[in-house]
Amino acid sequence: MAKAPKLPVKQILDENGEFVKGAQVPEIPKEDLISLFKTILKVRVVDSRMFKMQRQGRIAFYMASYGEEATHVGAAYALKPQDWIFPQYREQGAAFVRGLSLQLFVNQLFGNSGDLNRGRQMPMHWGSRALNLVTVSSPLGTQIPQCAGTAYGMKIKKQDAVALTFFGEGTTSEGDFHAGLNFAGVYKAPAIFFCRNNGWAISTPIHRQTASENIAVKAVGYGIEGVRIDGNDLFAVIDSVRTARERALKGDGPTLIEALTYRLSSHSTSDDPSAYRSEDKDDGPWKLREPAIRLRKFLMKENLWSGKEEQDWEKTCEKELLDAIRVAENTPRAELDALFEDMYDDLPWNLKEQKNQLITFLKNEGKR
Amino acid sequence: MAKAPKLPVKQILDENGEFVKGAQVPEIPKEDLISLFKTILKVRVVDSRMFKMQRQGRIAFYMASYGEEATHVGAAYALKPQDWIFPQYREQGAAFVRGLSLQLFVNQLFGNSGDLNRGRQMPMHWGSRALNLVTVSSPLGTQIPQCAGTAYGMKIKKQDAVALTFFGEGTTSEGDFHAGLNFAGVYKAPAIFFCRNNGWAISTPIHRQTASENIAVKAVGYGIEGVRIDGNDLFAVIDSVRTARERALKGDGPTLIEALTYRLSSHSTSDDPSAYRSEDKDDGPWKLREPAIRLRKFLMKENLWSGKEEQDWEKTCEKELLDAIRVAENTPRAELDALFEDMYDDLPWNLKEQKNQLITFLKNEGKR
Amino acid sequence: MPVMNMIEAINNALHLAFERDSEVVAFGEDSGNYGGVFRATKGLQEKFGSDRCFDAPICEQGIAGFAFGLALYGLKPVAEIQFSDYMYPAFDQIVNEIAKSRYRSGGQYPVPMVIRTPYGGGINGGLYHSQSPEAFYTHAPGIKIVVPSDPYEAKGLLLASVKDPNPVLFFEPKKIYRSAKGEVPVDYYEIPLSKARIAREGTHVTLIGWGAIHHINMDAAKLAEKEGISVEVIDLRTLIPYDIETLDASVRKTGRCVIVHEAPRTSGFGAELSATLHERNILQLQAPVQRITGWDTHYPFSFDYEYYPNPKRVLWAIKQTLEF
Amino acid sequence: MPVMNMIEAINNALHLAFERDSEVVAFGEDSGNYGGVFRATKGLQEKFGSDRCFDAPICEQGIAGFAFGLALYGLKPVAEIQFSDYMYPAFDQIVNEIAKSRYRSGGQYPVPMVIRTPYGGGINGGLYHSQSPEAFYTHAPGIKIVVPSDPYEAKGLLLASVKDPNPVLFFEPKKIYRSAKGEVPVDYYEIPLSKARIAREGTHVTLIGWGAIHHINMDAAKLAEKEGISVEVIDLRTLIPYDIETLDASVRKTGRCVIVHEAPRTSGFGAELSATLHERNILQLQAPVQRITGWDTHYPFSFDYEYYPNPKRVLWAIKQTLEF
Ligand SMILES: Cc1ncc(C[n+]2csc(CCOP(=O)(O)OP(=O)(O)O)c2C)c(N)n1
Ligand SMILES: Cc1ncc(C[n+]2csc(CCOP(=O)(O)OP(=O)(O)O)c2C)c(N)n1
Ligand SMILES: [Mg+2]
Ligand SMILES: [Mg+2]
Repeated sequence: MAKAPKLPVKQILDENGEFVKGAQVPEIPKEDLISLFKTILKVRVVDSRMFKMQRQGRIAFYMASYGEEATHVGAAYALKPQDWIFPQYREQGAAFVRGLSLQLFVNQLFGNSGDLNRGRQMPMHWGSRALNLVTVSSPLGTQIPQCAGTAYGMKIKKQDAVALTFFGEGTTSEGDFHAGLNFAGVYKAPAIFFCRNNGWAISTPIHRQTASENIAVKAVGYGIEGVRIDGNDLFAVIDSVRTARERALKGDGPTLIEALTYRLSSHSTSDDPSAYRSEDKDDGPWKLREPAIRLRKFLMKENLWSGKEEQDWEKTCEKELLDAIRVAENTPRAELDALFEDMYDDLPWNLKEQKNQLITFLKNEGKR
Repeated sequence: MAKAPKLPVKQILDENGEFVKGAQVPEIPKEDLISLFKTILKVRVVDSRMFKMQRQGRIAFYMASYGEEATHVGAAYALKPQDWIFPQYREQGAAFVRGLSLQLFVNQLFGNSGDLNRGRQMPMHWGSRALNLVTVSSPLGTQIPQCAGTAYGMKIKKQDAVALTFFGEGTTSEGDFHAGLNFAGVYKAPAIFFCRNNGWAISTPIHRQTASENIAVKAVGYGIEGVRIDGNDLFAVIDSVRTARERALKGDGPTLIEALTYRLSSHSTSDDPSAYRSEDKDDGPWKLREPAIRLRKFLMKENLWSGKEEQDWEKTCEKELLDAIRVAENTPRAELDALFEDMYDDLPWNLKEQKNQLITFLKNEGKR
Repeated sequence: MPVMNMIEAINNALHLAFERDSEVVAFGEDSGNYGGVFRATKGLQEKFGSDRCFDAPICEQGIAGFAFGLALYGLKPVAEIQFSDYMYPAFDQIVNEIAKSRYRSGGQYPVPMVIRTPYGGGINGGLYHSQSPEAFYTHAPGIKIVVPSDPYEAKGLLLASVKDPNPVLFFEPKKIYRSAKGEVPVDYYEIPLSKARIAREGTHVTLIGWGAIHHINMDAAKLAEKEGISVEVIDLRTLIPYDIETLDASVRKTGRCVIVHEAPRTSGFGAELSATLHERNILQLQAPVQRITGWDTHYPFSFDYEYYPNPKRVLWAIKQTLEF
Repeated sequence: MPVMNMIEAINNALHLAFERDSEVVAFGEDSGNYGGVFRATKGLQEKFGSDRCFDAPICEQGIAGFAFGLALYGLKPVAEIQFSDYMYPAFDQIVNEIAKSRYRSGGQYPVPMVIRTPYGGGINGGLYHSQSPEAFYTHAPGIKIVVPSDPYEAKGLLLASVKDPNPVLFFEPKKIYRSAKGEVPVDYYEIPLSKARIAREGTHVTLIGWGAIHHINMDAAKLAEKEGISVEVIDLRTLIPYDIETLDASVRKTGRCVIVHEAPRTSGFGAELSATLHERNILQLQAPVQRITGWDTHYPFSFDYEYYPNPKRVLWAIKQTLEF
């Protein structure tokens, strides 16, 4: 009988902001802890503002990560700059930790000429080559075998680097999940598969996604390490990614991390969760468990943080954000060239002809 | 730490033809045992003759199943006629158990007008709607989610039936494997996933296919039952499929069966195993473990079989086969209609035009 | 007759199909409890139970393969792929399996089934929520391809697709899911597949399109009329097998033809139509068949206006054709 | 100069690519220890180690995705898909990811890589070992598509593909893997992509093909010559982006054109070429461009002769074109 191995959920900082008895607390400098907490708050400021912006029709779309911030903020922090990150989409905190400026982030939402993607993608498709932050792509799961490939590249080039990919629990159903973990397992690629198990994939709860006892046990099928952690505990997240990174670099192969968390926000601005779940029954308990509460408690107890500081910081973020939005709204959209370029390294004849055709048409219409 | 659960390899009849101590021996009427052994021998006669036929250029291609016969013969026997079988390709014994005549089997190899597929597929793509034997399709793994779908259909139609699919261990790497087992797990479909782990996928040994400890543990990732059996032990095969069938019909969901066996033959007539494995070191031990040896010993000890009977039976098979070949070789190939029909339920205009074009051309060429 | 939008008409069609035939089942990502992200399957689970309308794991290759298995066993699956941009993981199941099962088995194992999927641009969806990938599938004989252009059409064509003994890909123009409204009978009716519709008669030029583009074409025809140009507008409806008779007749009548689609130009379905119409009617054609299409780029978020064919671009091509 | 068959030339090209650039890696099902089922990667693992040439699990979507990741990180993967019939599971990675990465990232993340795959019929391979699926990929802008027709071409085009800064699908005509033989320099050389080759000059009609079909076309041209017809035979070599100049010039010269491919007719790449050539050259064309293609069926095992375009069928089309 193929019983799933029991995998305890690792927690270091509990819901009350206390360290769990006997837990090995990872070393994190105090100023880093403060800065990580600030990043979590910053994500919230950005998320709630941008959600409103979408409602006002000023951006086309948005996806908040309310309740899940510790996963991406913590995981990105545990990595080194030479490590690559393959995001899904709901990991804006990782981008901020990596150093993506608010301006670039907001430019992407507007798809203006300051957008690194040259205005080509929907909002929430950030990325930066300079930061080893792979540009978000909508098709679910495609980044998983890609991450395995990059990790293998690091290995054969003997780099001191790993590749980490984020994905939701819903995405583990894709064939590409299977492909990526299996390849990484066979080649012992230094990859980290970080699953944000936030309970829902749009309207679909995890028990209709898979009959597996949990996500981490899926590691067994690939001969790789699998761990479960409290994804709302920043310490556990950092600890798990650090451990996975060390294993990977020692040549012990990839790790699948299942971070238990909850999507307190709607799936996206197009979604209405009230149609499929109950705010009281489903979301309720998780509101008490979200990652900022316990971290705030902890920092306050340690005298590293105060309500005043929080207000100030939120204001700072809000201001920086509003500035970025103002700049973005005043930045023209990308030049028409951006429509045709980057299909190849140069412009083949058909695109040259088509571009001319479009320009002629627009001129005729007085649009240019 | 996600340790794979230990899964013992179930054996009932050991290599010496003795029952393993303490093993629960499944009930199999003596005449059935004889008949199953005869089917195994028949598969061998057919395989070796057809292999030669290919070498003589009389058929285009062939795939033998030498050493693996107990898996498909046993699994098919353990099913009921209303159960569906989705083969991979190396399970000709299942076709014979189901009742596919040698004539139909050979007609398929020739692709003549007596072929149920109307001459459209390469050799080894048998199947029969009347026998609930789904026609073989070359793309690996595609049949796995299909089998899950059929099984779910049986469930919602409240039929007393299950669907079983065969596949090799190499095929477990495909995304479709993941898809099929996950869907079946979620819907508790009465499906049986029967993996012939014969050690090799063409030239690729299993340890380069997956880092998983074994195939059966992959069940854990789908919340379904997983078992390992000695695939060269007909009793263990029958027992495992019967148990899986009962579970499925009770509503306990699908089972992944890993049958450990070995491909003693080449992958196909196009393959040359000496380029990637050693006959002595790799194949050698398995030659002693192949399924007929122990079954013969057992039957002889029980006085159910003799060397004389074996010679006679092989002669009978050989004769029946040669007759079938003669008939097949004298059966004309399918009519030209077969080229254009069955694309749809009827012939759309483009196919009508194309058919006319071809007929006109052939007439001009004096070919018609 | 009630007025419905396209989603309502599709939903209504599904309800009728479920009522008439207990072997019809519907599933897809978020299709069950939620009724689909566009709510096309709304109410089915409530009314017919979760055996017949249910959520699928996020796995398009699984959805297609599972539907195949259901169809083999005699059920009639109507699977949903949430966006046609996400149908490619199912490409193998569609092209190698669904399209080929009847043929490869000598007719023993047909797989009558429907895959519904929203497609198309004009909605600020960028690369992955705007694609119009129908042409890929037109090169896979063995499946039928249907694209409705309004609520009435959607209902009748979907019901015919569900009844059809062949696998059908049903591409729904999500751009007009809510904006296209019209009177739709509440009762069951079918619109036969493989019959194009002459939506507007004309004499100077034939304008061919499908789905949301059909409306662009109708608008272009109106613009053209103001300039004294009489445009015959054809809604192709079924791409495979398409209605060659209606196309041939129209092109022979007008002597000129413009084909419009959203997908990139190269190897879009316009190519096949253009090649075939040239081959069959070159002596009647007074100008080469023109194509107005998406550009040979991906769908750029910020250039929706410049990418998506618009009535003026179509008019421009019509004039070029007339001035040739 | 040594005589090589096509597999040898490809193998030779890979050895040279591996020698010149240590970031080139090759992998695929059975590619490592065995050197591939057609032996195209023979000797690479022995010579360059199993880091650089290795076996992949049986998972085409994984192979394509893994190659993408390698390419992002600066390696130069040359992945093999064992048969092009089995490339569809990778369709999403190819069409949605590989083709789109450069564009969607604003040029930040190009993925230069090669996917090699044997394609085509004429070998009694039936539905799943005979397909010629190139046209599907021609509708996915962002990738290049190359099809060599003989050993010399294969080596030069493959080396150019490996050097190219864009993703390239390299379709190898397995029908002539061993039968096409010719002199091939042992040294490194490239044949530029997107340049067609006029393999035979002629004045009456232009005949366009690629891969194994090119030889059918050459044979047809010889048959035609006997009947006094002068055929210009073009080996297209690169399908995307193709060499429009050479095609236009030839068609304008001859005024007639026949396109030949193995794939089914509907939406095959012949459709795009035909449509484009009509659009651009209708006044110079004295007959409609004809297509000789596989039929709109799957590849039928027992009807290889009737399915695969043969020189006489091509000649027949040439004559029809001339008699038009
Ligand atoms: C291949 C593919 N199929 C479907 C979708 C549509 N889709 C977008 S997000 C989503 C749910 C993803 O759930 P999960 O992986 O759990 O991530 P979460 O949104 O919960 O963070 C779906 C179905 C898609 N983007 N890509
Ligand atoms: C999708 C797909 N990829 C590749 C192949 C080529 N191929 C045919 S058989 C085979 C090996 C299969 O190995 P396994 O599943 O272990 O079955 P076995 O042959 O050992 O019985 C491969 C790679 C295929 N038929 N389909
Ligand atoms: Mg989720
Ligand atoms: Mg095997």
